[in-house]
Amino acid sequence: MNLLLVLQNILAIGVPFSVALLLAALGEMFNQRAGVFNLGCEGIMAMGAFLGFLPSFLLKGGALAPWAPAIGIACAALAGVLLGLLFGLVTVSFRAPQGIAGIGLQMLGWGTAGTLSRHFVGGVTGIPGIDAWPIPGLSKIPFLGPILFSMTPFGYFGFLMVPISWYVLFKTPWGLKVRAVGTHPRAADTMGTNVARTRYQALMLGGAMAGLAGAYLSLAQAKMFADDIVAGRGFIAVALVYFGRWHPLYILGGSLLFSIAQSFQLAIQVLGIDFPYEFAVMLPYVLVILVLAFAKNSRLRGPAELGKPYNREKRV
Amino acid sequence: MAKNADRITELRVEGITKRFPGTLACDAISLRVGEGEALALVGENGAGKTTLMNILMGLYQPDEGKIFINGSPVRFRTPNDAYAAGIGMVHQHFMLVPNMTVAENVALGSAELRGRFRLNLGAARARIRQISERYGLAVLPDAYVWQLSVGEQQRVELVKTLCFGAKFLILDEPTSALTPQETDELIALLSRMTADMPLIFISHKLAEVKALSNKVTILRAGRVAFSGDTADHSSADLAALMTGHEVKLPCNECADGCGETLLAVRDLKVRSDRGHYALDGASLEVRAGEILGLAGVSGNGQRELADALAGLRSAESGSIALAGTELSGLAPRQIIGAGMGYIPEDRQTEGIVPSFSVSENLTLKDFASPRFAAGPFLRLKAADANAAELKKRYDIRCPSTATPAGSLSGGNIQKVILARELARGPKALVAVYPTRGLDMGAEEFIHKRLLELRCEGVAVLLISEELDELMNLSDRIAVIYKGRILATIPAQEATRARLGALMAGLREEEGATA
Amino acid sequence: LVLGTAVAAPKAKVKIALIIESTVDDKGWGQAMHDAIVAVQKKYGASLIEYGYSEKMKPVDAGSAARQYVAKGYDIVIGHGAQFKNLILEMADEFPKTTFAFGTSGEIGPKNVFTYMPESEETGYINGVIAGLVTKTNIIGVVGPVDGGDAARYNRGFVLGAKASNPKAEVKVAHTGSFGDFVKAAELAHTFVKGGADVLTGSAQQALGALRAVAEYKDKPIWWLGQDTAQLAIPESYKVIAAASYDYAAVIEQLIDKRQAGTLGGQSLPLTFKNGGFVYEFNDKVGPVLSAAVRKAAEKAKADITAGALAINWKDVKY
Amino acid sequence: MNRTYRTLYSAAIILAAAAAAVGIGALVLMAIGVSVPETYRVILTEPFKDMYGITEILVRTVPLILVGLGIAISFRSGILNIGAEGQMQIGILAATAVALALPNLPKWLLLPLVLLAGALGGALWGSIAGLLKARLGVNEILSTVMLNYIAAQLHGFLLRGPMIDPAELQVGSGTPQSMRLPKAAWLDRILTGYRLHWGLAIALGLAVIVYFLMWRTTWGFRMRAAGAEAKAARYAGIRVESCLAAAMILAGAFAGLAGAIEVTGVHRRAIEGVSAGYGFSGIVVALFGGLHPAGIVPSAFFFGLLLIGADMTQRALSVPANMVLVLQGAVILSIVSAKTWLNDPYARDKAVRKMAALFGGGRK
Ligand SMILES: Nc1ncnc2c1ncn2[C@@H]1O[C@H](COP(=O)(O)OP(=O)(O)OP(=O)(O)O)[C@@H](O)[C@H]1O
Ligand SMILES: Nc1ncnc2c1ncn2[C@@H]1O[C@H](COP(=O)(O)OP(=O)(O)OP(=O)(O)O)[C@@H](O)[C@H]1O
Ligand SMILES: [Mg+2]
Ligand SMILES: [Mg+2]
Repeated sequence: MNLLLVLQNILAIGVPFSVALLLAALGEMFNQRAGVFNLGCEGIMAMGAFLGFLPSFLLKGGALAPWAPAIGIACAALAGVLLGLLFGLVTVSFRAPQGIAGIGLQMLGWGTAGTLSRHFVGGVTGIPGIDAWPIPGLSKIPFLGPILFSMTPFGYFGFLMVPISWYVLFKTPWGLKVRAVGTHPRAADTMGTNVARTRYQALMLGGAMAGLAGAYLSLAQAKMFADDIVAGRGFIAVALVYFGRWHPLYILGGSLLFSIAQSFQLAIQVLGIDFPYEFAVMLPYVLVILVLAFAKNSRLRGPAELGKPYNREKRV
Repeated sequence: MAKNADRITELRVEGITKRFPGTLACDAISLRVGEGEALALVGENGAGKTTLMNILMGLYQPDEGKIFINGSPVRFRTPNDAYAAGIGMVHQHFMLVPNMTVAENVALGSAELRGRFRLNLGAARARIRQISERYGLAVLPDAYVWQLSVGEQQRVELVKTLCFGAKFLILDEPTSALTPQETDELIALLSRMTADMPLIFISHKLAEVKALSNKVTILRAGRVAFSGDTADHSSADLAALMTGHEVKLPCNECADGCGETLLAVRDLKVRSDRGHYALDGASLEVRAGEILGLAGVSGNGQRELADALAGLRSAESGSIALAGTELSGLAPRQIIGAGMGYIPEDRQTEGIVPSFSVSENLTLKDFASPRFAAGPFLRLKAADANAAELKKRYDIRCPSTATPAGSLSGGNIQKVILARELARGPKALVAVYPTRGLDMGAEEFIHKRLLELRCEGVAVLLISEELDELMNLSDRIAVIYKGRILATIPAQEATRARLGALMAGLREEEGATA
Repeated sequence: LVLGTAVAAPKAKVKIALIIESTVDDKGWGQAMHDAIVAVQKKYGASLIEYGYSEKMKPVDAGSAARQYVAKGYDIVIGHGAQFKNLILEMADEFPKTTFAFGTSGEIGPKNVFTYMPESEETGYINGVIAGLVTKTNIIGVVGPVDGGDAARYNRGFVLGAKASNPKAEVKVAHTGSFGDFVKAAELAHTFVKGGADVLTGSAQQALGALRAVAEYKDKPIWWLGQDTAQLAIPESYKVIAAASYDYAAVIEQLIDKRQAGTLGGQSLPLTFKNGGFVYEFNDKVGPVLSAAVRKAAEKAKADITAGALAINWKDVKY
Repeated sequence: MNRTYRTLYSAAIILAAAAAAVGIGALVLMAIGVSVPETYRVILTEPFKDMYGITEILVRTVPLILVGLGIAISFRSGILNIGAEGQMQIGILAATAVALALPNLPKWLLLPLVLLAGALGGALWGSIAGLLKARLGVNEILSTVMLNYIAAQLHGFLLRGPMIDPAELQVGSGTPQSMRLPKAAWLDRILTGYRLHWGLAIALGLAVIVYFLMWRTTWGFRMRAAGAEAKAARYAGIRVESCLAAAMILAGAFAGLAGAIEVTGVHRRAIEGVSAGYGFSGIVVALFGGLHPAGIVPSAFFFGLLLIGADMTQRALSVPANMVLVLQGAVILSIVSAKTWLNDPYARDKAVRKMAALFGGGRK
């Protein structure tokens, strides 16, 4: 087969696949930029995936069916916001240690999604989901068209979130506050920024994005829901934030690297290259570690106060 | 609220009480600052000065007491409220976000200066320029804070506060990190500003208090111990009032008992974090029984020299020798073993492990020595006995030697470090800004110890910006400028003017003609 | 002939417990067994068959659950998965009065342990025959979970069937490395299609993800062969030419019957077409792709297998 | 007086936390129509009804203690280990390989060797993340998350391929599991008829040893200093990077040992799913236990109870299996919040003063 075509296929599958990771990682980036380490991303994604799916399931065949994906997306984002709020309550207001609270949130989200789906849905069921929406004209561009311009609207949205996140983080007053609150919350506080409020806002935004990432999985990628649909992608998203050094562009790079490596390993399996498939499956994970190990140490550093609760009364 | 008034003519606090777990930080404090006044607030470390000011800034909520502005009561729930009322504060620790530019820092604090939806730094830059011209405070709006020297950051703090439109200024130890010239300039500037706005000024240096303030209030253990006009009292009086006893900072008076060279640094080249040569061929020698003062504006390579001496920064070329042993290239452990003592710049994070007990911190460098360990096992009893003894000998004030060292006051933390370093019987000691931010009692104590060390024949390298400290204690003073030692002069020949000129980079010949 | 023989209704109440690692509604491995027990329960009534199940059982949890069932007087405890083998053998030793069963396994266990073994290469073979005939590109894709258990047998049978009906066909097998990662299975299916495959198959829960992916090629001649007849009842079924299923009902009835007759175990019960352990269904809704010729070839394969006329040497297949 | 108020404050918080934990779970339980009080009754009392329940709790407690101890060492030394799951799997492989390779050794030799192999396997896996961090500055959260996936595939590969039980191939079921370990490699059960094994003694013994190691030896001093304030430790001549690597290696060893003990004590062969999420629960147990052995042991027991109790609800009340996660999550979120409140002197003093102002008395 034509090598270029193989490459095109790998990319055409890998690129849309990265969206879920990208959305979740960008959301986590906002959390961490504001100083909150949210290991519960996975749980929020599970809830997002479930609630994104549920309206399509319930409204199947009904008059409202065409609107179901949109309703699902809204529900997923809303659930993300609420779980973000809950996490804020625990880690910002109550100042609980974030790592352990994140694991709690992950269990809560995953468990709730699984329990509710058992009750309201039953077994694994497909839904119409969101179809690809090739952009007229652009999708016909050779090579690039099928890769970049033949995704679902949800996919375009995911990639659009990269420049938007960049703009929000670096070019808006709110982004300024977020960065300040994650690096030197006391300074931000003395300058009149409400640290808790800003962290809550970042958590709600991050939660919404993780919820959307989950909805992307159930609505655009799998078009179904099962309780283990997220399958660890939330943790990978958290790792990608470190890989991407808290910068939207590098996070995009990390998500693409991971997803393309993923579709590459599937492609070599499909091509029938003879070696144990387990090693193919490992490839993306190994690659991400290697790239980070040998990438030159960049000046971009993590938020200094990442993971530390802020207490105005406490001495610096 | 007093927001509408365009001047603050009077700020008054009444009966402010603030408790922290285990401490009564402010105990029914009342004071008043009127128009045209500069109130100096002095007191030992931990007297409650910062706490009181943070209450005025809305950062802490008082347990009891009231604040009045222009006669009407106000209540500050957040710093925003205090800003809105026109109070601005330069904090004891920099309140600047290091990975942002000056303009971004200013924009962070003021809604008008940043735009609503799009970050617009134009207004912030303009305001910064305006303020820095008006008060003659040179500040580059687009420099990143982490790139600035401590003195520059201090300036930025002040500019930032003024940019927010303060009508009443609080300055919490603004001079503790400044060079003498910078201090003088700041004091002059503040004196001029008292005409525009009243201010509260906190300092441990009575000379500054005398120079700037017209009123002085002394706090002791959270209570007002004294209030009066500055002009009526001498520095010595104030010092006595503050500490409860007469303070006399010791001087290096005994005769030159220097032996041979113990610590020798030759042609040292070291890179900074940013990659350029922070030390560019520096050489100096410290003899046994000598205190060599190293003067210089901070950011001229002191940090890197200190790091290189501790073995934490590798030298690109050149040598460091201690009593004949070559130290460059050795690991910190080996350097410590060779007899190097060290008092680091940042006592909170470099000098102690804050969550460790006082006792543990006192053995931080020797926990594995036979004295404190039997094979792989710690001898906790020995460590505690050692701690009890050092606590007594060095007058470390802590509830018990099991308390976490991080909860001690700055002066006492410094005593812990000093006790640890001196008790090890070092051949040479590097002391980096050892009295920065300490009250007079602690300063006196530390000076005495350094002089004792000198008499015992230790080579002491004292890195400081305090000219008085340097001139009082040193045998010789070296001046560092842009990574090189510009000159080394005997302390008797040093004057403030001469040192100041050298620190500004003027070579001796030029200095003479200038 | 082990299954498929006449069984008697239970005379007294029988308590059956099921332990599975997935869930009872996973549209795959777990559900097949669950549905069978429920069917038997329906047949005899809840007064005669009491049924309890534990889902999401990791090996260590399964140990707890099984002991609890025994303590509550359950007669038959089924560990549905060979990973429960250890546990079952150990418990069988401790509780000789209880009947235990686990599968997939062809071993003959101790005297109170039954094993069961779906010889799924048979269903794979028939699906493979159809795939070989239907493919136009001569590229066929198998979306495997991991290369083990009944999935490994199914895949190999499938390869043999496809080769038998179309020697030119190339069967490519790839694995997601996970039983439940639907998203990755979908991605793998897309990779197959982009790589030219026009007939796909797959097993375990994750296969549903691959089927969903196939269903996205609405108007393209891309087809699916199912390893679970439940796939014929979902909207995506318009892509499913035919599907096979395990029918454990016979196994369950045998367990009850034998226990009643005093045999607590010591036998292995294979599932084959011959003994009615499999069902196979064609899907007429797919239209002309399921031509009479294709259907005939599949029926013939099935008949041959049932009659024992066709040996499937699945162990020899390498991919 | 103040004493009373303080007790009151603590009691109020504990009650609020319990209410919150129960409340969150109750919301989900009500949504699926299960009796809330019954569910909680089953979780908290049912496991204690008989020896079976208690021993099963202890069976879970063993790996939780071991993983938790390792995590505590790593966190105390300043490095976050999210990779216990993977380290455990490698430990399982190593232990199994040694046991199967040397079946004829006597028990007194083989069993220690097998456990040691497990620890070494885990240590090896931990050392990857440790060295990547110490040498190349690779963030350990990233590397341990990725290494978990890699270990899972490696585990699967070996159990499906080189290490598979030949019987599986013969009978054609092909289930990924190793051969049964020789009896000489078994950790004995403490009581016949119950699965509780002597791993419990090992875990408790190691808890004591870890306490001594971390708080009574120079090595532990060094590690804790590096973890508590790396800068000060560097100035004091401690090689912080080596400490980080050592901490990760040791944490890996504990996880690996946990795996080996699960295999030799409970399953007696390597199967998929032995690690059973202990890697993550271990983090919770360690943090919950205040990163101190004296806290980890009871905290492991509590989580063992939660696992067993919640699992029992599935059978007793037909609560879906995923509900276990909901309950665990709710308990974790509530208790960590409560713990911070209880340990926050600022909040406590404020509350005590408020109460004193309201009800009179107590001034100091
Ligand atoms: N330097 C200042 N001087 C006077 N008033 C100020 C200053 N900075 C902020 N304010 C006032 O304080 C109030 C809130 O300020 P700001 O806009 O920073 O808060 P916010 O953006 O609404 O929320 P957040 O608390 O999250 O920062 C406004 O009324 C604003 O005008
Ligand atoms: N946030 C806090 N939490 C607990 N105790 C505190 C806190 N801030 C200050 N204290 C304690 O309150 C007392 C007053 O501290 P404060 O910082 O106000 O002193 P200060 O006069 O500013 O001292 P310095 O000259 O060292 O700056 C000290 O005993 C200090 O330990
Ligand atoms: Mg604000
Ligand atoms: Mg102060």
